[in-house]
Amino acid sequence: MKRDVTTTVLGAASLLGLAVVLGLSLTSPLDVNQGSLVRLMFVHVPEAWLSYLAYGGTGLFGLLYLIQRRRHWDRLAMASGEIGLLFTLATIVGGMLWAKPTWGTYWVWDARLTTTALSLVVYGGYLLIRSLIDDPERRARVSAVVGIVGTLYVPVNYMAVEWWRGVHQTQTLKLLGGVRWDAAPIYLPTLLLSVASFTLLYFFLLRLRGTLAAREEAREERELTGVTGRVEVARG
Amino acid sequence: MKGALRQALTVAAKDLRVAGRTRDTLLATAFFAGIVLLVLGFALSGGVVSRDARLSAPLAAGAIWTALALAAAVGAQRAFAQEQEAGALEQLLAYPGPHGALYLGKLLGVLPPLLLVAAVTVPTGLVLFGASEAVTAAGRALPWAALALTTTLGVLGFAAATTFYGSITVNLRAREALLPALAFPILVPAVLATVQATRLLLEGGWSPEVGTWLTFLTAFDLGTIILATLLFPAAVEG
Amino acid sequence: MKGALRQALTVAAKDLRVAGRTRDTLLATAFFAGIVLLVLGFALSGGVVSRDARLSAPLAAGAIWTALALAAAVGAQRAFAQEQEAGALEQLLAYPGPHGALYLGKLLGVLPPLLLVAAVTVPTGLVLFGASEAVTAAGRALPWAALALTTTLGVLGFAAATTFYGSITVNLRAREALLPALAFPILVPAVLATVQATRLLLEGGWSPEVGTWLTFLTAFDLGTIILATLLFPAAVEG
Amino acid sequence: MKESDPGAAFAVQLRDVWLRLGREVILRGVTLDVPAGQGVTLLGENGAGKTTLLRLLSAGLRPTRGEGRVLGFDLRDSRAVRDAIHLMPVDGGLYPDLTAAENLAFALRMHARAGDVPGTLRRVGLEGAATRRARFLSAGMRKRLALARAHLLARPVTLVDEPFANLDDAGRALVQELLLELRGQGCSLLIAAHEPALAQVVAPRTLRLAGGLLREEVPA
Amino acid sequence: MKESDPGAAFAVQLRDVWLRLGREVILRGVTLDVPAGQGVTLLGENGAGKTTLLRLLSAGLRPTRGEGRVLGFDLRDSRAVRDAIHLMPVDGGLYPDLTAAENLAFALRMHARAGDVPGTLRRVGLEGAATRRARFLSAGMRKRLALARAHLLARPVTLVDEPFANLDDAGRALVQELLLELRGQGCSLLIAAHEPALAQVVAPRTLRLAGGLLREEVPA
Ligand code: HEM
Ligand SMILES: Nc1ncnc2c1ncn2[C@@H]1O[C@H](COP(=O)(O)OP(=O)(O)OP(=O)(O)O)[C@@H](O)[C@H]1O
Ligand SMILES: Nc1ncnc2c1ncn2[C@@H]1O[C@H](COP(=O)(O)OP(=O)(O)OP(=O)(O)O)[C@@H](O)[C@H]1O
Ligand SMILES: [Mg+2]
Ligand SMILES: [Mg+2]
Repeated sequence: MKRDVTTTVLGAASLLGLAVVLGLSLTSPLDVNQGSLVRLMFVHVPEAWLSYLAYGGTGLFGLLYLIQRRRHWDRLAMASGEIGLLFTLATIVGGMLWAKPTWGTYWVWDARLTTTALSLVVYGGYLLIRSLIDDPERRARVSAVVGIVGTLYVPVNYMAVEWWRGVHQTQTLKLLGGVRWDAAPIYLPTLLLSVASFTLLYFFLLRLRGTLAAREEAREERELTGVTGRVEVARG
Repeated sequence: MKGALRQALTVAAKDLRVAGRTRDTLLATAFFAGIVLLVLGFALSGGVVSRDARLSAPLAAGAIWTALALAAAVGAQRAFAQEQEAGALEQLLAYPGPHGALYLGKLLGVLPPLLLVAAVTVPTGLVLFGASEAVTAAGRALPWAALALTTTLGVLGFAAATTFYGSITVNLRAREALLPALAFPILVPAVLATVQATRLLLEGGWSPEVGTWLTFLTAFDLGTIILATLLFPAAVEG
Repeated sequence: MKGALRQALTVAAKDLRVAGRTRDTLLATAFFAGIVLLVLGFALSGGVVSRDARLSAPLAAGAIWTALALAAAVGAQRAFAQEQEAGALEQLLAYPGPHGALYLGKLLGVLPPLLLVAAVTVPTGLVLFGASEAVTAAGRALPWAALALTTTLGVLGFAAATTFYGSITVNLRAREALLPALAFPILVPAVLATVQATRLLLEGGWSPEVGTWLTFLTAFDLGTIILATLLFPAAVEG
Repeated sequence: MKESDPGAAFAVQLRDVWLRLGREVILRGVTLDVPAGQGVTLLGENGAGKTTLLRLLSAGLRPTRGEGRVLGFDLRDSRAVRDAIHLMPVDGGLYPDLTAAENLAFALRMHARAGDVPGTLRRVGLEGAATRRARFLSAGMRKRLALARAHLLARPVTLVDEPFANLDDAGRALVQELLLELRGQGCSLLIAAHEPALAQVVAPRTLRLAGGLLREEVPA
Repeated sequence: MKESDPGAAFAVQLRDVWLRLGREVILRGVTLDVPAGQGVTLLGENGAGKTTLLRLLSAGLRPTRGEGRVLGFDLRDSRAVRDAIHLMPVDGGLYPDLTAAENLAFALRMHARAGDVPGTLRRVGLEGAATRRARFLSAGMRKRLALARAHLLARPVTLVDEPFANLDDAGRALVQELLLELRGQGCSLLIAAHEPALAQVVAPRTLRLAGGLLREEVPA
């Protein structure tokens, strides 16, 4: 296998960025209200950002698949979906751990939290559907459709959050906004760097998972048609 | 275009004819809606809850719309399971014309039984959770016309989304549980809008805010139907 | 007798094998239960409701048991839909031995996945609806053992009732369309007992009243299973 | 569980059996005696009622009027009849989501019997599809699987509905071979078929169902 | 809606078509030319892939590799293909809860065509069962109903999967008669069957599918 330079560079860059963020956040001043807990923000917010990025990727790659019918896009869509699920989970778990000391409870029926939990279900369903369809072509098609609709869910719910707040003034949302406002001047550079590093991390993971999936697929194809010796491995 | 419409109507007419003949779709949807109302009714109607009039509206709205969302999922699943029996689905997909028309036909076939179930569920829920009582106690009349409009728009939205997912899950094992699980997150905006509109209607009758929610709901319905019609062919083709 | 037991186990093992082939049914059902919790949370606990701590117990009880009742209904429906596909039901009924054993087999096949789903749904629901917190805030420990017992008995009751319901609807001829409507109320006692026991446990821990409900639930479970085993042959025979 | 009533001289006895389904009267006084161990070919036009008669004998339907016995057990005693009989239906009656081997194993266990599943699968040419779900078998392969099941169970009275349909030539020869083996083991056979020449090799006595009545057919 | 591409000299053209289903490779490079109006009999063992090939031609499955055309339309252009073709499946593909007449009327309306439903039902001997649900028809009657549908629709390319199975002798003659009429109207026919003698009367050119490949078979 030939070395994939782009992947290596991406990996190195994102690791470097994360290391710098770690250093910066450990040396950053403590928050008046939250103390050292505020450092969780440098993980929590980029994690949430990354999951949104990944969901956008799933929809985009799914759409590209439907237009071009190249398996390449399907693999990327799957990789993106897995990454999104993983980081949503991280956001929720991290958020719940953060919520306990700050809000005094693990969970409130806040619109944003519910929405996030539901996006877990959306992409869990996306991956579940994938695991239930054997035929690769059909799997790619159906999951592209599910992925596209799922991605539309993200902005729609974002607006639903707005409307929800328009009806009830939930304090939790004010709290979230408040923390960000107060903290922004001091923490902004670190936060931005962290977001940038996580973005690099996304592309790194995407490439890694995509390559892995391509290899798996190629091997399966070889196994099945190897008997005849006539089919070359179909590449996206 | 005219051909597609005729196909949609043909499919819907067929589904309605079968539904009237076997009645199993109606039974299954009513069963699920009934369970939700029953459990929630028993859980919430004892103790604190029943004594607090302010709670009756949100609880009734929440229970009714959860029940209807589930009923829609069950109805849509039936619609496609029926096709699949005896290999008829593959035959249906082999007819000429755009596949999007089949989606519309299925949707039109699913709607009437659902509206029927809704026509029973809504008043039952209002009585069960004391909302109708709270309204009359406050000296107002129940806004039936507005409630009916909300119900129609809400059920249409639910049916549109679940019918779309029904076409995807019909070929999969575990489709019974999978369909609602997939469809619900997408339904959240619709559930939100219907619950809020119903609650507001119960709490204070018609208001511009109710109008906003209903406009939103209409937009959701249209958006879902258009998107589903466009994506349906990709979901079902061979 | 021994033959009947072996048959029941064979049928259950087959259903579990189909269900567990790729764990898809389990995953989908768990998923489904989770989504019911979320949607109910979303629909019921906005606004006034979520700020009222006294509501946490009834809301948690209602949401958990709605989710489990629906999961049971979906499981039972699946169990019979599977048989009916491709004429396998007639074949199943043609095997030697008492038909009651088939009901027991179906029930045993439906139960394990449901119990697994319940083991996840109950704690999740308690946390999501703030009931576990309300209990610990009141200085008590969560009565896990009693909750587990209630859950087991309740799930058994729901599964027994919905499986019986499924057996009635599977071969329905149009003229019997009323039968399911008559069978539906058998769910009422199970719903009532589980919901009340759970709510009482959350509000005040173990009490004689809880004991009464659980005794009642046990009686219901036994009664349903015995009755259904006896009636099943009549429900399915040609 | 009794394998069969050893004293029964007749595999099947019907006396003036009438059967109504929906608004149609399908059987209008069928009388039939099949001595134990005999092979009977059942002919009749499409819709004559052959499948219906087989379902009646397997206790899947109850006669509207008249009486019947299978191995001496009254048809109304459904448990005893089901113990003695096996019906191989037209569409196979297999579980689509069980594999070929699992389908056979399930049938054996329901009858509390042991049997050589892989060997039987090999005989019907399905060794390559043993782990494939029945849903993904071709029409002929499903028929072969149903045949394998009937052969494994080897019930004293075996009813076979259209065994030759959907099969290739090798498959038809195989059906004859396996059914002949069953008869060799003393099983009584009732074969509904549209291929008299093929069926009569296994079951020489020929009956024709027409107008709801059963007539003996003398081979030309 | 175009009835067909009038310039198309070939009803079906396949070029090195491969098809994989699940983990099985069913077709391994099938190449085929069927001139418009020709009748082709497709033979092959159980599980050879005949049904799969017909589903592929009716745009129900997509080739894994290779190309195909039906009446000049690319197989990937599913809408055009579906407009030109009709597949009569083994199991009929009927709605169990619609009556015989309703099933036919539904198919006609979906094709935006008019047709003589009662007349066709009479021709296939189902006039007495016109108002009976397909669920309650016998196996042979369902086959006749599916045949009636294929005859009513009379698509330029008609694919027929095992038309002779489950039918009595009169039914088989009827199939030949109706299919010959279709050919007389200029339809191309592709018949998958296990009864070469019966099928070749209608569709003399004979092909055999084996090992995923298609070979021309010269009548002995
Ligand atoms: C279960 C718990 C939580 C979940 C599921 C969660 C989820 C999310 C998500 C999805 C985002 C990004 C999307 C958005 O901006 O709306 C976000 C952003 C954020 N979260 Fe959380 N969160 C949780 C708890 C918390 C807690 C306890 C705090 C702090 C006290 C917090 C502070 C923030 C901040 C400051 C942002 C970025 C600012 C913003 O975009 O509004 N979160 N959270
Ligand atoms: N439930 C029912 N209601 C009404 N009529 C029925 C029902 N079931 C079967 N029939 C009718 O009974 C008749 C006999 O059907 P049966 O399946 O026994 O025929 P068959 O002899 O097996 O025919 P084939 O050779 O086509 O398989 C048919 O006319 C059928 O329509
Ligand atoms: N989804 C699937 N997954 C795996 N294998 C499949 C699938 N569908 C079909 N097959 C296999 O493809 C092969 C061809 O099936 P097909 O139905 O085309 O055969 P056929 O030639 O029509 O046979 P018959 O004469 O018995 O009808 C069979 O071995 C079948 O098991
Ligand atoms: Mg028959
Ligand atoms: Mg075939």
